[in-house]
Amino acid sequence: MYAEQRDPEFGWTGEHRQLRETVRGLLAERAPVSRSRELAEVGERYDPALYAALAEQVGLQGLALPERFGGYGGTLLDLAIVVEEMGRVLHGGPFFPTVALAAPALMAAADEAACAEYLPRIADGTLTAALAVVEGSGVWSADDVSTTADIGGLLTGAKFPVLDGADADLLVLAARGPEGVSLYLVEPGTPGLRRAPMETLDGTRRMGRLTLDRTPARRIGTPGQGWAAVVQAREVASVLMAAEQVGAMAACVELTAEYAKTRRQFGRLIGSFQGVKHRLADMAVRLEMSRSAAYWAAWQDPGTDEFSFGAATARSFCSEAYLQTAQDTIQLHGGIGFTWEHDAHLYLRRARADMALLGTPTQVRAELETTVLAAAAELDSAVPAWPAIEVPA
Amino acid sequence: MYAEQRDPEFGWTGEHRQLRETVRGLLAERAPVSRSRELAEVGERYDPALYAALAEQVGLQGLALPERFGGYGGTLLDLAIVVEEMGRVLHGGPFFPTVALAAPALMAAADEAACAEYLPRIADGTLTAALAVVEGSGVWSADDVSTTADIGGLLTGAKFPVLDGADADLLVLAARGPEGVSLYLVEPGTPGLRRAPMETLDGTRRMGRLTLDRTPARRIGTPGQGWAAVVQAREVASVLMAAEQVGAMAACVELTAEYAKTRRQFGRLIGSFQGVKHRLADMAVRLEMSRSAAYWAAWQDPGTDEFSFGAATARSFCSEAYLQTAQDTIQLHGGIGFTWEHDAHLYLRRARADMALLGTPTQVRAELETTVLAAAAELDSAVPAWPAIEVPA
Amino acid sequence: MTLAHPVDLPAAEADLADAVGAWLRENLPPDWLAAVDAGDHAAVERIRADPGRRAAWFDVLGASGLATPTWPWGQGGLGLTADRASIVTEQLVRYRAERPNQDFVGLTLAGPTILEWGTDEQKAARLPALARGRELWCQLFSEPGAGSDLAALSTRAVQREDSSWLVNGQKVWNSYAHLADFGLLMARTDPAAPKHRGITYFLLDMRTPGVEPRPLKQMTGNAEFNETFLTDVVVPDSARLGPVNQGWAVAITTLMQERNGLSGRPVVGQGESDRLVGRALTTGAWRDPLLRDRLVSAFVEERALQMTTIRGFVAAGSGAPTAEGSIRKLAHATLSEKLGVLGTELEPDGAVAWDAGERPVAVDAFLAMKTYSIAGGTSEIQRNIISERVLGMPKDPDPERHKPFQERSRG
Amino acid sequence: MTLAHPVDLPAAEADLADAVGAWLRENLPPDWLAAVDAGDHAAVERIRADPGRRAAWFDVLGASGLATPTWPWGQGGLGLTADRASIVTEQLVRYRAERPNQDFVGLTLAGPTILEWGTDEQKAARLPALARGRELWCQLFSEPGAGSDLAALSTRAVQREDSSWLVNGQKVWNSYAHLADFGLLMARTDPAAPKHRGITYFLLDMRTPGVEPRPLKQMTGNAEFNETFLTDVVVPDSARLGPVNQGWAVAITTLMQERNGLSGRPVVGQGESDRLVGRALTTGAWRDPLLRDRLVSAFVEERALQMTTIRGFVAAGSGAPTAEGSIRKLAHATLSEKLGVLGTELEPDGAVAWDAGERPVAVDAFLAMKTYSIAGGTSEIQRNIISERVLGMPKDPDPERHKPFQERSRG
Repeated sequence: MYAEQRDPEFGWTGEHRQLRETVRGLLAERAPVSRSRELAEVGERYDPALYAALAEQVGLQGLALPERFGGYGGTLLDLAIVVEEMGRVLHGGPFFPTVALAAPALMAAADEAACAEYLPRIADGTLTAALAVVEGSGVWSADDVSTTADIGGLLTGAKFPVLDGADADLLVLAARGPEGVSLYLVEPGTPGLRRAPMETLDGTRRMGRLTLDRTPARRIGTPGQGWAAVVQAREVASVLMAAEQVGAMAACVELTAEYAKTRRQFGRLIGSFQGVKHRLADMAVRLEMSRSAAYWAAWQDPGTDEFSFGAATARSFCSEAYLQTAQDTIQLHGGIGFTWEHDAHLYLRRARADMALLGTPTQVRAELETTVLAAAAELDSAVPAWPAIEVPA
Repeated sequence: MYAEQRDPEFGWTGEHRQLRETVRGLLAERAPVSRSRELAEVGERYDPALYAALAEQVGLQGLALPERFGGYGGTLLDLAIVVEEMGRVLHGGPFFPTVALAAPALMAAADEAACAEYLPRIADGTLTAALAVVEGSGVWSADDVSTTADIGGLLTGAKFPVLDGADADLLVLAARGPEGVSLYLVEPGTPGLRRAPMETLDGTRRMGRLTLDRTPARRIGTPGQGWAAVVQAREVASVLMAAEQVGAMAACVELTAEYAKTRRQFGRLIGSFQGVKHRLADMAVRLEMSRSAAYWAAWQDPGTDEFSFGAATARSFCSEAYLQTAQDTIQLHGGIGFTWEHDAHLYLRRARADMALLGTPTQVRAELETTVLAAAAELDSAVPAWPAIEVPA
Repeated sequence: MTLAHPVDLPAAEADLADAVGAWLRENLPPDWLAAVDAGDHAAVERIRADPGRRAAWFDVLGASGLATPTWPWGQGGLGLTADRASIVTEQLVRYRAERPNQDFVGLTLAGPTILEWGTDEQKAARLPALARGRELWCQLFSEPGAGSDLAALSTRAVQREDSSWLVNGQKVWNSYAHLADFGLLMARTDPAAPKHRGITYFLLDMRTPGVEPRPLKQMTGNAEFNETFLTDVVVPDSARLGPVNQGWAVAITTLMQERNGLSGRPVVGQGESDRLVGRALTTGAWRDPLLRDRLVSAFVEERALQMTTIRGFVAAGSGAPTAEGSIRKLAHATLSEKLGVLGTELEPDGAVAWDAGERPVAVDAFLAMKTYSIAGGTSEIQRNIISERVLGMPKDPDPERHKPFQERSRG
Repeated sequence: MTLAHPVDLPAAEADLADAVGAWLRENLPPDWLAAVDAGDHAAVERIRADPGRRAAWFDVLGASGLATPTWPWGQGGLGLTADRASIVTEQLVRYRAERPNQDFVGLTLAGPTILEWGTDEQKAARLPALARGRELWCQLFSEPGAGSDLAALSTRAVQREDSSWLVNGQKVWNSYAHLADFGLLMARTDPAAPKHRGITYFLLDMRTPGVEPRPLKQMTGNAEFNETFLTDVVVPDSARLGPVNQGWAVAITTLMQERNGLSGRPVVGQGESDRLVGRALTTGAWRDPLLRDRLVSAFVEERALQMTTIRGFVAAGSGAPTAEGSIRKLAHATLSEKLGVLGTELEPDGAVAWDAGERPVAVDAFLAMKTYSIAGGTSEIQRNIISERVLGMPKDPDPERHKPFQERSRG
């Protein structure tokens, strides 16, 4: 699906570093966190000029898409670096839903015609898209898909909340047809489609409610195999969201460390109090563990068991780590962290919203049970998990 | 069942204080924690001379038993004070199983003849007893009783682990007879009864395995109503164990605070480091919340819904609080807290063992669900839980 | 119209409750009483929302001493113990006749502090007005540059030749400052003294020129607090409470009230967790065994906290002074954060999106969950207080503790 | 019998592995090789347990350089990078031909420290013996009075006229001290200097008169450690490692090795949580959804820690020095405590009682769960290290940091 990963594992290449710097620089200039806040406060979905620039100047939307579909044939790892940088500044809008959800779904459906028609437009930044799967329960499960497609391909049902669902130029939907769950494409303006924006906890990403009443749709991919495509897209999105969360956590840790190094109370920098130091250290541990989980997953080949496992691990670990980090960020800032003007709450809102977007960590762990059981079944009595520490102090 | 509680709630009387001082003094002299350790290390069940003294000099075994059965008619609150003091020094042996488990079961069975025969001997310290309910699953549930009583009253089955089961002078057993679960009495030496000591994590309290093979037994109380008596006895024991745990936690907090006030590292008393201070503060909070939960329950009248609720609340809260407190005690002592010679591990062992004895906190919370639902059903939109704090800093 | 002198009040709990209840039935406006008897909450709230009617009622109530029952007889109160006062409060709450939350600063903080430190003139001027609900008060302690280190405040008050004071500085986290008549103000009067020793306490008339409260928006999106700018504010020396440069001691009185400030006898009963359970039943989250265990855990923890509050109340009645207010505050902060997150997890979509106008309550609880771990002294400060005052740990080293304030480092 | 010089070792991973594998097949005793090929673990362990055969094998292995592949060519090693060395180690482990755990101090701590600080004589005397497994080493750093404040040690070494040193003091937490041939010793040589500046580092011959290790029983009931009493121990000056009074700098080398001390290339795979899952299936605890979620959580956390270890390994190979060993240690300590408790909860009766001889493994894991949060530097110390070195927080104030050691308060 995506290009193969580069060796060595966890070994950054010059290209990786270059990509990170380019993206960071561009965002710092045109989309710092203050800009994300500004868009959210005035209720703007995104900055269209920047979105175009991301595509035209750096080619980010098509970075990991195959060259035959107008992309640059980069890896998921490249894309992870990009969204990590976006996470630092809480970049929102259509990038993530388009590039991390809808595009992977289109690719996974493996419908050449649809890919050829839409992916180049995604790559050049002229088309935004959304993936509509859940129907109010928040659970990603084929059983929970009750939107139906009749024999004529007309869809009836409701999808919510859908990331960017009320605004995207293209909707990729999972619906249950005669052959089982398939993916369908619907463009805005199609009869029987109603789209209503929802109010959101995290103002940087819009969500919408879709209502479909005998809405004509185009089925893509193998009939009845849509859920497998959803599963693949969700894995890709999970890895990318984990990377995005790593960026957000890193920003939180830096923000807090900086504050602790400048704020003085009781005659000392607050960073010299262990009450602050130790909580910060725990934040750093959570960040580093998250980084490992997210990038280990990004280094696996999509479609392999390792990738699925990495995606689930990263999703479970990073989303809980991020929420705790955002809470700690507010705590260590004290009163100022509790104000509207401080960015801490923007990170908190994003953390909570993330947790609900791709299935909760609890759901993800329930899904992991099979893998865990398989691992336990292969137990042998070899290697201990940690080299024995011989001399305590 | 027990005498009515005294007013005012949470208001200690002079008598209460006097009782506490007497018990504390006696234990400090004859059974400090070093003595509990000594008995455990050599594998002694208890100090018979002290057990006799507790009965003869202070009347503790009969403190809360009715006067007509040789007791002093005290309250459960009095008894809670006694076991709290015992908890401080990890007093073990037959006191708790006899006074907090077997005696309440005998009283709850309300069998006049059995009470008249055995309770006076419990009160005067000449008889120890054990209550045998669980059968390996650790779950306190009538459904889990599979020891059977045939029509002739012969018992067959196995009970383990039973606190003091291998050594007590009298066994009170729950078994399933033709009418349902009833309580039965068996004395050691009865044919078909085998008792084997088990090895234990907490060396201060013995546990045993009972095997019954067509063992003659005396049924007490109303046939088929034995489980209700078990439930009552378990509630009493839960409240008393919570009080005992409060004593143990208080000892842990004092031990740790004392160490932090005398141990010096990096040029400072370690108690001046927030890493230590803040963990200690959390320990204090857990202790005070536990104290409230244990004594609120002890202040309710046994047999009421409030008592049942208080018992479950105290059991769930105090046993988790105690385990965490014991872990923190070791942590704050560093290397020394990790040695055999230091008492910290004795408190940790007791904490873990307690958690398994009367049903796990998780089981207790599952049992509480009905009560919680009933409370939620009575919701009105009145009083907030906490007065609004108007001015933050 | 007034109740009997406290020595004549019935001694038994039930009798005292009856006496207060009877007095309320006699004195409450008939439509108010009828609405209460009919259980018509909406009607009561409508009456209470009418400023004129409310003022009239609080005047009657205040004159009786029942609004401030622990205050001394002759100074607007009935001289009751906390325990007996709580019986009065229960009756007031029962008839929805009690003073509103916004009077917390006036009744719980300002009154007792003035009682302890005020001159006869100050007591005579302020206490009856407070008891009758004629004045709204706010607190002007916190400053952006001081934060948890309250005594590090830098608002300056300079005494002038005519003995009045010229005050300049900025305060923060002042609730109701934009509406208040008076403010409890701490200002630095001797920058050459160490930080605790150069502070003076004032009762500031909020209408004085130069006092400018501005709303401060919190992360919840609400603005319950203000920043208050003080620019060349002239304060007469008669507004000074307590001796010059001993304002920190006066503030301690206020802060102790704040931490122990319980209104009414606490009970074990409905709390936030009950509401969450109710919501979980509605959304179906109750069917999830993991959420169920967390809900029951929270329920147990909240009840244990309530039980602790009762113990604190009884202990306070018996005069034992403790840092136990900090224990409860810390426990409450922890619980509040737990409940704030848990509440969102009971919503099928995590309360992260909702149709216009259908914002779930879980959203507000989530965004407000950090309030108690920061407001009124952070959890870190509470842990220090508990460790130092309950467990006797040494104080944190403050290298500048004895330095003249003006020489301290800022940041 | 020896491998080619490292420049001739194959560059590709697979080729290097093949070369080492081939060498092992050629040199391992035939019955050992046969047992490995047959997967007969018990037979391999029997051979490895025979002191004579073990010694003979380690001599062969050591001579080849494969036991210490990162050490320089000519000093007992092959001069390999950490990454390539891990390929060697993997092959050794595969044939159960690697040095045992008890050589950790010798191979991982003593060797690299001697390489960095030793004289030519010291290197020549110790390194080959270490490489060939002829010496068992222990560490003598910790003291009861110093604890986490390692540099506060008070064991004294006084230089005598003949330049030898007279050492008196007490050490603690010394594993294998009762069996060891040599010990890494820090002692105070200038009590008038601040604590970090008056320490000297020695390679102590453990057979010297006056060195008395005594077993120290832990809460688990085992005695894996010793207290070591040093009474008038005479140490020749030739045993001094590094300059007089600069022992703390030498110790830093040792401590950095300890924290980064990974043996072999880490992988993502089986861990403790897998074992717990297996046990949960046996006891039926897996059926409990709450325990299941905690097990999967622990599984996820352990895998994330393994992934972090790999990252650390790669970063260390690229030469980036970090306090990231502390991050892993802290995470591991937290996980270990979690797993210790969880393990007992999988047993139907909480692993609190068992029939004679049937002690569940959960008991040992429970009692050992605090090991990693205390041993090798407490979690509090790790948090300080992380906060100061990774995040740049200021150091804790040490009021006595620059005081002469002898004037410091004790306790």
